[in-house]
Amino acid sequence: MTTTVAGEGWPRGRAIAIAKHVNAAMVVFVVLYAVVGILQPSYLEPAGLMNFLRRSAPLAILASGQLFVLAAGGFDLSMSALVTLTVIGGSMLADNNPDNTWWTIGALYGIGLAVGALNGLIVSFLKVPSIIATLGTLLCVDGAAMMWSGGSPRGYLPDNFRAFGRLVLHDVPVIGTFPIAVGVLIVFTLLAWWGLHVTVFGQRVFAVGDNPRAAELAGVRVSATRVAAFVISALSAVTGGIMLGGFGGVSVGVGSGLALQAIAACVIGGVQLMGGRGSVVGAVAGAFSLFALFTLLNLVGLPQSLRDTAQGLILISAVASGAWRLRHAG
Amino acid sequence: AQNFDDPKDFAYAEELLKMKPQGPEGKPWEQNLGGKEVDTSKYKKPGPYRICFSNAGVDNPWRVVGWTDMQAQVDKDKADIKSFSAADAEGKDDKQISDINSFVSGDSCDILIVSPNTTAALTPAVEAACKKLPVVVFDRGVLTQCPVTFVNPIGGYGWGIQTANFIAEKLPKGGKVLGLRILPGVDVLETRWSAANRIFKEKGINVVGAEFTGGDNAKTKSIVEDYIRRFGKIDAIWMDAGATAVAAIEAFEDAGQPNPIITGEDQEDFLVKWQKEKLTAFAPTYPTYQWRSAIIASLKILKGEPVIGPTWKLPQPDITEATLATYVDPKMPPLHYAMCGCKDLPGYPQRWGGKP
Amino acid sequence: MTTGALALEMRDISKSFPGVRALEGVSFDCAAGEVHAICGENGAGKSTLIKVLGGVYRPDAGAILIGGTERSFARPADARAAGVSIIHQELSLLAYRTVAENVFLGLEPTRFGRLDRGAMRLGTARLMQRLSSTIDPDTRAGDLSVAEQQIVEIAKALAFDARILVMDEPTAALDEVDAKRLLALVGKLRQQGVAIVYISHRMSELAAVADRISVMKDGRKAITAPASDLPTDRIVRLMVGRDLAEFYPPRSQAPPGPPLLEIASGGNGVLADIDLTVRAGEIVGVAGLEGSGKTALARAIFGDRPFERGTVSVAGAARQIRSPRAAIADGVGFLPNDRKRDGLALQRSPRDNVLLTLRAFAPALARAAGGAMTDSIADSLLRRVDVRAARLDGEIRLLSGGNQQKVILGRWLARDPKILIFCEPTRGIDIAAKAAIYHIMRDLASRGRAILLVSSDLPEIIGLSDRIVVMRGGRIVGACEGGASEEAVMALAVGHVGEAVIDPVKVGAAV
Amino acid sequence: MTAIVSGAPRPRRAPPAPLFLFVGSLFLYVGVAIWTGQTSQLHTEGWVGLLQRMVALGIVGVGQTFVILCGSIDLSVANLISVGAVAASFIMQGREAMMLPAVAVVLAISVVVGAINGAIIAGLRVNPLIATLGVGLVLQGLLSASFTDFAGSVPQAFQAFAYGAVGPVPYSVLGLFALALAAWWTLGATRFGAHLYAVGGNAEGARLAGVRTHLVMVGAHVICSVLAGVTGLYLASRLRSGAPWVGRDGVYDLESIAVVVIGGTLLAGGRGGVWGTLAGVLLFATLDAALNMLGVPAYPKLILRGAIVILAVAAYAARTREHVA
Ligand SMILES: Nc1ncnc2c1ncn2[C@@H]1O[C@H](COP(=O)(O)OP(=O)(O)OP(=O)(O)O)[C@@H](O)[C@H]1O
Ligand SMILES: Nc1ncnc2c1ncn2[C@@H]1O[C@H](COP(=O)(O)OP(=O)(O)OP(=O)(O)O)[C@@H](O)[C@H]1O
Ligand SMILES: [Mg+2]
Ligand SMILES: [Mg+2]
Repeated sequence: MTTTVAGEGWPRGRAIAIAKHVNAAMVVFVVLYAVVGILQPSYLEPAGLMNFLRRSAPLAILASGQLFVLAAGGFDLSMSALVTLTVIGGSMLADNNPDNTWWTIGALYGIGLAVGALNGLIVSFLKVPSIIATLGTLLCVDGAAMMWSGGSPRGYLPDNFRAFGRLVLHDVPVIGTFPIAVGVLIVFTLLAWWGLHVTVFGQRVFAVGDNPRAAELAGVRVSATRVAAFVISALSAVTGGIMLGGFGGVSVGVGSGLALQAIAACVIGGVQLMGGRGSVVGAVAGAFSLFALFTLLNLVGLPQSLRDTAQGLILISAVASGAWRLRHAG
Repeated sequence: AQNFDDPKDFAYAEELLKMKPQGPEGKPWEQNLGGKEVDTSKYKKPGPYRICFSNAGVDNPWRVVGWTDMQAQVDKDKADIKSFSAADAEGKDDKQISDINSFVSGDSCDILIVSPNTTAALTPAVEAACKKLPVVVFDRGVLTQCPVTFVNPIGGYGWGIQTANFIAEKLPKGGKVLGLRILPGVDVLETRWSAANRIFKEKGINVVGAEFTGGDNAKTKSIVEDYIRRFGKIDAIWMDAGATAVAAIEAFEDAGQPNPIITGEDQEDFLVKWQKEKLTAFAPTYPTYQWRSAIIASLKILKGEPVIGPTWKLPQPDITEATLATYVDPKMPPLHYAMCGCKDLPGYPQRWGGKP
Repeated sequence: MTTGALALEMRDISKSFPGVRALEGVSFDCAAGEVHAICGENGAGKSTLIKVLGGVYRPDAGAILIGGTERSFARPADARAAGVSIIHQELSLLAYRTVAENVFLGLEPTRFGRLDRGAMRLGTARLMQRLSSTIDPDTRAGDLSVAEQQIVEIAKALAFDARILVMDEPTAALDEVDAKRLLALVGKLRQQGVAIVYISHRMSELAAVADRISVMKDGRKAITAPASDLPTDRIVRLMVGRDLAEFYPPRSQAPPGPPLLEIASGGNGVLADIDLTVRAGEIVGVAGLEGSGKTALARAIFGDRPFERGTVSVAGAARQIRSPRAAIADGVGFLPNDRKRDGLALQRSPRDNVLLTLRAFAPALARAAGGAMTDSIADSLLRRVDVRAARLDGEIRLLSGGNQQKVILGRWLARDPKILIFCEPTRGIDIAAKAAIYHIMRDLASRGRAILLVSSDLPEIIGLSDRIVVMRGGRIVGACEGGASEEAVMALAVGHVGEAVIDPVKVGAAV
Repeated sequence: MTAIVSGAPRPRRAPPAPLFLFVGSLFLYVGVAIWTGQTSQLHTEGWVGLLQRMVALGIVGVGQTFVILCGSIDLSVANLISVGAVAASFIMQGREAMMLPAVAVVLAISVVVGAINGAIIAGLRVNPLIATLGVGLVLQGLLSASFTDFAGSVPQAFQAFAYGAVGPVPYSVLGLFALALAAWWTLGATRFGAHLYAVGGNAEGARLAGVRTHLVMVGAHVICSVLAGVTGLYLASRLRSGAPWVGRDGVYDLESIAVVVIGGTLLAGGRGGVWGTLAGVLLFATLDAALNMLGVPAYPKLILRGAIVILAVAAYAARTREHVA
């Protein structure tokens, strides 16, 4: 049993830490994508890659937002509804008028902020477990979106609004094409990474997820931290919604199932449910892996239904191997 | 389970498509295709009436527009209607069965309208209801003859025939067709595909694939993009429902390809796009005005007037290059169904989300 | 003492965890009717040895013999079936179940497949009698105080007649009275021919009950010898590898400074009429039996369960302390008595844990590893409290109790509060670490901080405090000078006005 | 021991959640019926209708109670219900002779699925949410790959399960309450029950006390899955046939969890019981019926349901001092 005086032996520690940071999901993604590329070489061209990134951007963004709530020990199921609300609300507010786009986006983020805060407050002060609380807000937000629009979207999304999900810049040096969505993805995930891994706030999130009581007795504002985490998750949902609406245009069922997919992506990325562990790199890698998997199954022409099966197996094996690593490698 | 590729039904649909609708001119929701009238005098009662409606759900824009039609029709006839109570089953068979039972036990209905969530599952409940009340069924059917009438348009086979024929005639020799379907297993959708597929086979048309989009725009776009990338060029898109037609077209735009020959549906966003881009397109319809017809039939029954039954086949108009102009209306919301036959109803267009 | 045949024998047991060799070829035995004590530093491997015996861990190597026949335990159930009963170090009761249900967990009597609750209640009542405790079998375990829960754990271990009884620091959470009762019980069980393995960090207890003593160090066994051959100082040397100069640091001669904490007639749900002043430079000990309100007092001052009556002033200024955060902002620090539950983010590193309070008060968007929160600053804090760990960026849950406690202490040094409240600071902590913590406390005091020491460990209170206040029933019932006799303090604590004269001044003078 | 206040932060007393919910729901139902003048809903038929609404969710809910009590959770029930329903009607194909075999097969499948869930959670230490979500996906995928629509049908005789009745009371309702009684007895009066609470309350503690925690976990999941399978059989009988979406469309996964928690069972496990769950189910059934009577449109209904889920849990959760996530 080795014990060294504080300070010594940290380089070795750091080495291991770095080794740990090489995220398993990253490897999985690279492998999957390589196979995709072999089956369909166009995916290896810059344009193909960019297109892949554009498609997986919304899920990656949702995952990196969901990550904050997971790290704080909770769940956010209401994401799905918020995405739908964003698309439908966007179409109602902007109503095909490019001049409305900017304040519409502002308003949508406002709504997201409110919903996120509501989630956080319900969990922190009404002490309703987040899985139930966000299930409740999921129903409420869905209902609200439907009431507002009367059941189906009532306007079009103007083109400058849709640009975030749809516009692709052509003849860009080196990479050739550059979808705006990829830009959004980069900006958002960088922000998320900075917020979770660089700032003091991120450390508080982990501490709260790990042991809220200890955090409280150490002076951390537990409720505030939690609320903030839910707000970030909600804002990511709004961002994802804006991009999905932009990519595909208005529809009602956009959001369905996205929350669970985001959680799945995080878990595949090595995020630990019930708090304390996780990284943005992992969440994003997880999202990419999922999408690469879907693309792959698509290419080999597996029926829709069996894609679910594959996803289920991947999920379980990802977590199982994670748990195993945790037990067998300090 | 039912057979979704039944030659008899296919032939019957072809026959119906050829028929000339009878009934008031310009009011397809009151017309019928070769139906016989049934006597309803035994249901005659003094009005105003209490109408009850068990709705499968309002979980997609088609049902939303139809549901709005129905409510508007109720307003239109409010003189004859004392109360209109509706129960929404949220797409759950189990709940709809309970809903119907409590309508029946609640004796606050003079007549029961049912829009079944699924055919087989609702049959027992409807049979039970028939014993106590006159029942009107529309959209999906039930496996029993007990309802006074079953209101529905020509349906899936007709849709498949209309669309497939259009593509067959427009498609260049050896052209490639991609079929986009929403999800498997839904009777009204399966029959559309089976009929179209039958014709594609007969005419030796090259169907490069049929994919399920789950009615999701993003997914539709991705699938089409992938097919374009894989086959270089897709000449025609066949859809079993138009909700994601625009997304499919956008996939071609984003890929810098010429617009395909496409069959969509009567949603405004598709019609507007069609007009704007001068597409080679065709819009079959599964008219939402059948929701009106259900109310109309109910009132006739309660007044003892004869109605078309036991099945009332409504005409199923389609939208073509020629008739497009009359249906395009940029004032209406993107997912509004132009074949709503609702222009004469109270509250049009605001009630349907349109701008005055 | 009747030493029978070897009831238990463990041969060359080795056990490693990822990155740690917890046990290396440890051999150990215990005879029927013998008390064999084990002591050693935190992390020496005592609990691991016991958990191997109990079937919690499977040994990497080595053999276990029960009553002469070799056994291998796949799970705790097997060990119990073989007559091995263990009181584990960590309390593990079911908060929402009754005492009876807890005591008979895994041994529930049934009649025709139906739980025989009557029998369970009766059996529990009997056990409680045997432990001369008044705990009602039908109360929920969660409603009991820490000490009462410890008693229930003991009852659990006695619920089936084990031939081998292992106690891993059973008295850590007990006050004097209960601890003495337990030791008496151990004596009785030995008479009945039970083989008893007894682990403790309290040297006085070892001397009192042990027939033989084994000392463990760094996963190896240093020695096994009759208790008579092992005077305390020798044990300490074997454990720590050196002599402990002075266990309790000398009291400062300088007169105490200005009052930093003043409470006037404070009270809340549990506390009443609390008048207390703590001055700069002094360590005030709070003594009292379990449930006397010591912790409640600490928590009240720290704003966790605040005073609802009375006034509190910090450094002369009146304060309304409604939350821990407010307390910290006003310059109060607090070491909770339950490290794992209230003190540590167990999956975070020692660095993160030592910086937690700094980060709680830093601007949310500041760099977590910037300004006053760099790794090197964290490391220097950890060094100041002499934390020993393989890795400072590993998970803190893998550190030994002593080192975990030091990390929390370091957390407060970083804030450098005016007032520091220590709750059971050395509960379950080895003698060397204890000494280290005592010296840090005294050092803080001598640098003008005010220190409140809440503890059930009487020798510690007496040895360390400048002044001692004694609590009973949520009130402060008396005060003594530091170094007062145990009798005097106990007399106040239990409230017999008897031979010991309850006159603080006299008592103080008597020493 | 000194007799002063008891130890560390008290766990809250179990609230009389079940009773409160039962009474509240009944008041709601009666009140609305009277207020909307649909007093005929208060005749036997109306009540039976109300109880009938409880059956499907009730059976799953009881199963979900078992897993949540032992600190786990099961998201695969909805998919397993579909599997059960489809398997049953597919095997029967309307033939009475095949009823027993079909039932046997469904129950066998359920047992296997439950065992797999339990094994993945206890053995591989996979978080129950993910484990059961994954298993659910696998099931759904295999099912939808093999069936796209209502498969086969159940014979008249089998429909008795859903439509038969003694006097006015349907077998299914009686069955539900019999099941609840059995579950209540199992949890309260057997060693297995005691160990279930133990594993949920403190798994490591239970293990140290010699409880075979893995077996308990697997047992709980088997029970939950079997009840999901039974729900599938019930739906097949009520719908005359099974389709691969009946479970998912019923949202039985999330709704069963909701009713359990509304019923006062701790999501973390270790405390609660089956009566609370039944009360939660009654609340949901009452809402369905009452909102219909009131003619509340679909979308406001969603909002109301969401709000009620939250408030019902908050009603007694809000008092705790502990942190929840
Ligand atoms: N589950 C575990 N995983 C990894 N390391 C462990 C585990 N349990 C114990 N250790 C390590 O094994 C060593 C021995 O731990 P053990 O708990 O036996 O010490 P101990 O003598 O009981 O200390 P204490 O007096 O604090 O109880 C320590 O270094 C500890 O960090
Ligand atoms: N404001 C309050 N309201 C209600 N209960 C309280 C309050 N403050 C404390 N308590 C509870 O009452 C108990 C009082 O006994 P307490 O534990 O303080 O005695 P103790 O001698 O400190 O016990 P220990 O020896 O474990 O420290 C506390 O454990 C706490 O759980
Ligand atoms: Mg130990
Ligand atoms: Mg205490």
